[in-house]
Amino acid sequence: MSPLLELRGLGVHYRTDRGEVAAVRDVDLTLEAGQTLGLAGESGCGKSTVAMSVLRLLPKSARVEGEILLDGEDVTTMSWGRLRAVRWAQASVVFQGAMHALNPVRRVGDQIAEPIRLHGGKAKVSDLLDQVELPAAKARSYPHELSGGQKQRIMIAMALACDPRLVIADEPTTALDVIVQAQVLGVLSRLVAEQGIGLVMISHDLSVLASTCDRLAVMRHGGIVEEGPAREVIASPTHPHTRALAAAFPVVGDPAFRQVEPDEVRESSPLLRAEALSVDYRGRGGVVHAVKGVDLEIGSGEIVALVGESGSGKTTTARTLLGLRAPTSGRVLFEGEELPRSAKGLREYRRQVQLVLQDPTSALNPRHSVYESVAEGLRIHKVPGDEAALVADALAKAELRPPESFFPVLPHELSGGQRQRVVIAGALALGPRLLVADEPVASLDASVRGEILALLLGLRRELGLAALIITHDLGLAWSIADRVAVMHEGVLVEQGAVDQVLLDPRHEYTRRLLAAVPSTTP
Amino acid sequence: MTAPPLVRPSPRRGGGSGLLRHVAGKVGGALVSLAAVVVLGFFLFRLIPGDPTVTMTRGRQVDEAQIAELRALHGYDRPIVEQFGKYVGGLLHGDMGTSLFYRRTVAELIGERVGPTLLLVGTSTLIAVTLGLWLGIRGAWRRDSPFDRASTGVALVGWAMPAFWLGMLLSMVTGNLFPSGGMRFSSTPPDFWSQALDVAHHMVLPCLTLIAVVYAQYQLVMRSSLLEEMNADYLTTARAKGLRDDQVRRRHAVPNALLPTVTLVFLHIGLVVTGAITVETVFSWPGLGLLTYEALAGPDLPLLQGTFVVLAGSVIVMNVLADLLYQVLDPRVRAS
Amino acid sequence: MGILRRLGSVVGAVGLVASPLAPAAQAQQPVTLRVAIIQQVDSLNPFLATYQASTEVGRLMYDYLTAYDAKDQRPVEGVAKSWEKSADNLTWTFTVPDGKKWSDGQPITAKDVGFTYNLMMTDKDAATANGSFVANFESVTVPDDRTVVIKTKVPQASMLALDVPIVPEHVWKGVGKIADYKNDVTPSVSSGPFVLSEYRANEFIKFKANKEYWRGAPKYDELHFIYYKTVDAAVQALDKGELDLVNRMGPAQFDSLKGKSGITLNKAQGRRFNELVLNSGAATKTGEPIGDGHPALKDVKVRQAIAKAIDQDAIIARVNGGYAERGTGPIPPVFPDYHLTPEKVRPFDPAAANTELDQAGYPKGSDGIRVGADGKPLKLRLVGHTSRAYDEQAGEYIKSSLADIGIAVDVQLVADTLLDEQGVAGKFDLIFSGWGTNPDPDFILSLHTCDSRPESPTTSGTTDTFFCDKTYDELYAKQGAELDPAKRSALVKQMQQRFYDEVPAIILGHDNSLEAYRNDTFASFTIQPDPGGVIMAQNGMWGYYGAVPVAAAGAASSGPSGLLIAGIVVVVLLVVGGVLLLARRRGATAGDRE
Amino acid sequence: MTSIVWQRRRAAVGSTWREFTRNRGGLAGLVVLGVVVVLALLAPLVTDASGLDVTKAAGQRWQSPSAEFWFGTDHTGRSVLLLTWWGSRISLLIGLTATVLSVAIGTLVGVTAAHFGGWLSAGLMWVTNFFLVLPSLVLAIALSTVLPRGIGTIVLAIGVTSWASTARLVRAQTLSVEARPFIERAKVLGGGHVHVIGRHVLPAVLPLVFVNTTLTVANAIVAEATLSFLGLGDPSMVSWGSMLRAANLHGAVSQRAWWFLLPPGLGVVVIVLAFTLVGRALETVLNPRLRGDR
Repeated sequence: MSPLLELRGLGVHYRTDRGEVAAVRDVDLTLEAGQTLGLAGESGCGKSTVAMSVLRLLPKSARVEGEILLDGEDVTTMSWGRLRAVRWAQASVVFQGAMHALNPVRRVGDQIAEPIRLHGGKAKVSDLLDQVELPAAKARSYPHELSGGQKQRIMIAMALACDPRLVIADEPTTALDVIVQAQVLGVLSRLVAEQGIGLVMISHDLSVLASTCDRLAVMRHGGIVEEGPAREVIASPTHPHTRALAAAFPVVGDPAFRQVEPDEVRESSPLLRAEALSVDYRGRGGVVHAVKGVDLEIGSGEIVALVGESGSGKTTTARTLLGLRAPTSGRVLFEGEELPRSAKGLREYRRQVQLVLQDPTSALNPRHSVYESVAEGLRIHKVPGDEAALVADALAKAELRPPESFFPVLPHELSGGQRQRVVIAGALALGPRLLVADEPVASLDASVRGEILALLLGLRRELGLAALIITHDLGLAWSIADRVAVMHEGVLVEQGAVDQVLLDPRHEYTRRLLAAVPSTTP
Repeated sequence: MTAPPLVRPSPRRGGGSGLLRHVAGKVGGALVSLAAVVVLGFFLFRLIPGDPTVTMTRGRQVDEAQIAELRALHGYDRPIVEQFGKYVGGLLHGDMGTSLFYRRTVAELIGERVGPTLLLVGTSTLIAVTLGLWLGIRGAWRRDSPFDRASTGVALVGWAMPAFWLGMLLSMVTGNLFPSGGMRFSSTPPDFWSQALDVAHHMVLPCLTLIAVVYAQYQLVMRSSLLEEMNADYLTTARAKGLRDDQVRRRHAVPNALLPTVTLVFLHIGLVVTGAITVETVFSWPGLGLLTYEALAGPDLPLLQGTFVVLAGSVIVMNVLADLLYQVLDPRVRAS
Repeated sequence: MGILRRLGSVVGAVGLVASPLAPAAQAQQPVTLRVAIIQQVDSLNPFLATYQASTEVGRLMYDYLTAYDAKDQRPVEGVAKSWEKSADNLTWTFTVPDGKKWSDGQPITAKDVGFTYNLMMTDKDAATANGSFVANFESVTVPDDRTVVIKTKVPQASMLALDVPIVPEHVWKGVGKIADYKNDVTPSVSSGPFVLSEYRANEFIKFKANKEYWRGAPKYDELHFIYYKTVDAAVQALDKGELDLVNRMGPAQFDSLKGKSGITLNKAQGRRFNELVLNSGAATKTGEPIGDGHPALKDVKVRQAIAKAIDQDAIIARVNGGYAERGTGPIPPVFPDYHLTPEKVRPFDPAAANTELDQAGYPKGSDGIRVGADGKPLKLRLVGHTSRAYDEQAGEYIKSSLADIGIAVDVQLVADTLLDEQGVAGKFDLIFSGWGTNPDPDFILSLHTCDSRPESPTTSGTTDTFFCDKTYDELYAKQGAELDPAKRSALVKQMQQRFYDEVPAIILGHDNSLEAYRNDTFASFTIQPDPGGVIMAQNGMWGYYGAVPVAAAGAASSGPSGLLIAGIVVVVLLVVGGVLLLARRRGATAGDRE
Repeated sequence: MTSIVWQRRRAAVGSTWREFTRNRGGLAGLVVLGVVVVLALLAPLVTDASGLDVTKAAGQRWQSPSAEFWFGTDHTGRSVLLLTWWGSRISLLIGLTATVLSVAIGTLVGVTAAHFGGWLSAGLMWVTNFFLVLPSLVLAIALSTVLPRGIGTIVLAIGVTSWASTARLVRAQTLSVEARPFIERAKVLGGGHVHVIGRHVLPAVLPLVFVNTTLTVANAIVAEATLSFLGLGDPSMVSWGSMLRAANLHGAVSQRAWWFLLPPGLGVVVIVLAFTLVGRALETVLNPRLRGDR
């Protein structure tokens, strides 16, 4: 009997203005029924292209070579009619970002029922919703009325509508919070086990794959660099890329991932203090209490991680600490003095406290060269001295060497990691004492995360720079923070030294958070 | 964000906090706008220099007393605030003053012209919308195909044409096929069908002119709106489900792209009405547009003021209707 | 465009096929005269109607006390058949003959006349339009059903030219407030040749022949006035056979119809003139100067020089397209009794004008513009109507003509209301104006008397020239009291000569009335005066009343019948087109695609 | 450092130009515009303006095209070719000036409304929406009726009534730029309003404004033609709109004088189309979202 899915020498090329570009090269993969295959890799490695090629959903500019055998039948040579019949009935897809993959103006029930009607299935929408643990009444909802996790479940229910033998899940949990992610992964695993479906799971997050997949293939630059049973690949990676990937997902509690030397944690004088900080938004339908009575302290030279799910108020807290928005009540003290309100005073304050944003791509004006971006702060503050020398110095501190060669470069010509260094250099140019870093590595590929974190630690070591790192990732906190503060619905539920909070959580929410983290160590 | 091709559908609003409140807000806003139109209508037409009573009595021997009497009669001797109050009070009772030229009330004149304009604008809008949407959908779905290029080209040319010029050309080219103007022949039998046919016959050229100039808007908007949806992920989902191309288009792409376009149709009725000013002038169609043109000749300020308030006001009302329609049509806005 | 053109050609093809069928479908249509109406009708109420079109329509429904003869415009029988005046010229007795009937069958009596005049004398609203005719009346009495006696305060020369429609007392006594009465009830109660049968504001006014008319019913069944917003639209309609009669044509439109089969042109002497007013010193009745006219224009020598420098013939040839007669005095050649032929015609002679100005003390400055004694250069403003093409073009001529004699002209075209404003206030140097004239010269002559000037700086007078000349005023008083036609004619001509010499205004030309009708539907019309007269805008209703339809021409017009078929064709095409589109759409979507 | 900046800008302009030239419609539009503008500028040098004077009209009235008068003559015997040629100057002048006014107001209002929130923004947005909804031609008609006739009035009437869409566009673009993290970064670096608007917002908004400008010119030229046709133009100036008005008033249709009707109308169509094509091409180049499908 032929395997459920077999890719033989799959190659995909895109026709572009600059000629053909290979997106996928020579990929061989096999999946048996009831099995789960993980496909890992960084963005742009071609993993999604592989997924889309299975149902021939690639754009017209793509050229496919090799064979894609679905139950022994080659998809690339099917007639359109046959292909349409195969789509969804034999193989279905759970798309990345259910937010956009659902039609916003049709009820989700109709959307689930659509393939059933089309392919003449017998499934009932309510049963399908039941399978993904959603009440039947949700069928009458529109996508925007559902939460991210619910939408992803709708996608799963839809994928199961025609009893397919193969399901391809493309980043099914990206953009979901850890706890929801754990639930969705649970649903998927259960269904695979119950119904004997073959599942191809695609993710950039090795820990997600490790917890759900039997086999794992790691892709890079369009090709597969390593393939094997999931545990083996993660436990003893042979390819350096796999190793880098594995290292980028720190395991909480594993000392190997802790980059902070114990002796680095020292008592220090408080630099920035928030006292009973509350921030209200005036939103639609009334006032939203985003931050409720937060007390937080950052010592000089200290790295504090502020951890929480999206919407927990951590970003608002950071903005308030930076003086970008005024607190509703409470106060912020910098070196014992309350933040100034005047524009001039705030400008002075900002020489001391700088921000590093999540996405370096959008944090740099695409029209400004590296030089202009780094010199921007110097110009605003009219910092005396040789501008070019100051810029070069800042770039060097951010480990962009030789600095002069980066001067005329535009952001889009840089890699993600380099961009983040430029952002950091721009902050460093002003000689700040505290960096507020909002998810500094979340949008970076796994392989460069470590470098940026190491840079932050190095800056602390060399310049005594304190940092407040905002993240949803407990592993990240574990790896570089001295202290952790956990935020939930605008309240700081727990804070303390890293080992204490993450290894011996007191608050129930922290425990829940920790439990949901997928782990590469099974 | 992107520049509009010609016009851009209004941005979608996030989930509101209750339809009722939104409706109330919109209607309230529109009332304020209407008030602004009324204020504008009053003070704008006070800008013109000179004394209206002198104009009225040109060529007649009148003495000071008669002038004073006239001024008092028309209220020109009162303080401007009081005149404004009177004007607003009159408006609320449907009194928009008296035309200098026709010597009839403005309300009456406008009243008898509304029907023909509605007929002309309504018919041409209906046809233009149908045509524009259809062409726009087809063009976008087969982007850059010969059909798309040709139809977009034709639409742009239509859009570039001054309506009145096209009208004159059409009436020159068609020769004796269609009447030279007006809405009906005086000698047509009074029964309904004869009259209807007669009016239809008279309406062909003005209608064609308006359609040719207006449909491009709808086509281009529909096209760009659909193009924007073309790369949407849910269309990939729909294709993956095994839907045929036309099913994907009909069931998924078009309903999404249609929403902003439908809103636009309503917003543009205001533009069509102003387009009607020149077209009605060229074809002597006895509607509001022609009335406006006639009022320009004097100028007949009370009449001009009346048509200004009515045209601008009706467009504001249309705008609110469009917005409310959007509430009903788009589930994202409609739901809580 | 492509679609439109295709559609057009298809419709065209079908239309051609359809046309021959037309007459057959059109058997029992009433014989109708269809007349274009360009000007607005402000009211059908004869007491309120002041626009020319309205009075013309009024004449169809209501006879006046007397009428003007079609041939030579002398007073003839109207409601009254005969009349006599007292020796002191203050009492007039009119006799209304037996047998005339209103269209509802009621007899027309002297009481109707008395009712009408008395209403105008007592009700201010009723005097709106024609109040001036009765302003001088002492009393109007009706001793019996056949006799009306009118006593005037002072002798009135226009007693046989009372342009007042006589209305039926039995209808109007119940009207109530005259100012609010529209008089659009159909059928109307008429004494004239037609009865109002349908009125649609801005579309058309329909009349039926009055079978009871005392001169005998018109020779056809219906008369329709159809609104056209522009003369051009009307001319097209005439060309297409949608209309039978058009007037007020421009020279270009008139020329465009030359040689067209089925169309007869009528170039008639008109009663309108265009003039260029020179601000010879605007002032009020009391002589208080108003406005800001150029002081040099007070000098009659300057005015005469200007008049000499303007080539009236060129303006007539170019701007009027040749369809005008050279002006002298205000009274047009169509009224030969009063029209002035100057003893010495002022020549077009820029050289002489230059010399005269040099002698009069207006030397040329360094920039070629003459300067007055006060050091003020002769830079004049010329105000014209934006709405009138004549002003625009003639303005250009005057500008370049005066440049030749060292006078700079700034042509300012403004909205009508603004022009009126400036004209009334004397805020102009040169301004375009114009009047229509009546058979009786009194009114047009009165315009230039001192008394026509405004009461005060803020009111308006009837004058447009602000002319105030003792000699002229004396002559005016004399002609008003002179009841001998020949003597009066001489006086009137003297007045005009004075006007001509003093140049308060230059009468640029008397426009021809340009008319056209379809000779395949109507064979002939009565013109007034005959020869050289007009069909429409007469002093009477002869043109409409005397129209003779072509025998059996009843359905010659292809318009309405062609329209039926063309209309059907259009509807069918739309339906077919829609079906085709749907079908194609199906075809298109049946195709398969990724 | 400035040399680097300039070099880069030149390179950016160069690449934009290369992209633009790939759009055939846009290129054609640009060529047509160039030709028309050059012709319009050359008019006083090549032709004799005295031919516009009715008193010196060379031809007979309503002459159809001939060797002497290529486009025939009008109702006064003037050459239609000459009129059209000179008319292009007024039409272009008014179109461009009104656009400058309109775009200036629109950009100012749009940036202000987006950048400074609060009541100012709410107020400006209300005014913008009001003008957006108000049928601009109706307002322009009213304005040109009450103001003295002249080029200034027409420019004012068109400019003052047509800025709202630019304002809304600029506001949207400003909002979207200001939502980008680099603005926040600039603020954290200590940048004030002037810095943020001058260094980040305007450079990002201006290309869009530029695109919008070409489309606004197209609208303004049609608006001028319409207002002149309705008799609200400057009567002493020959523009395409006033020619069409004359054609309508003096019976070009009934005369079948197609030679008097076609040139000014085609002039409007060609210019408007050229501006629209250029605008659309620029939009494709400057706006990556509409750039060819991936």
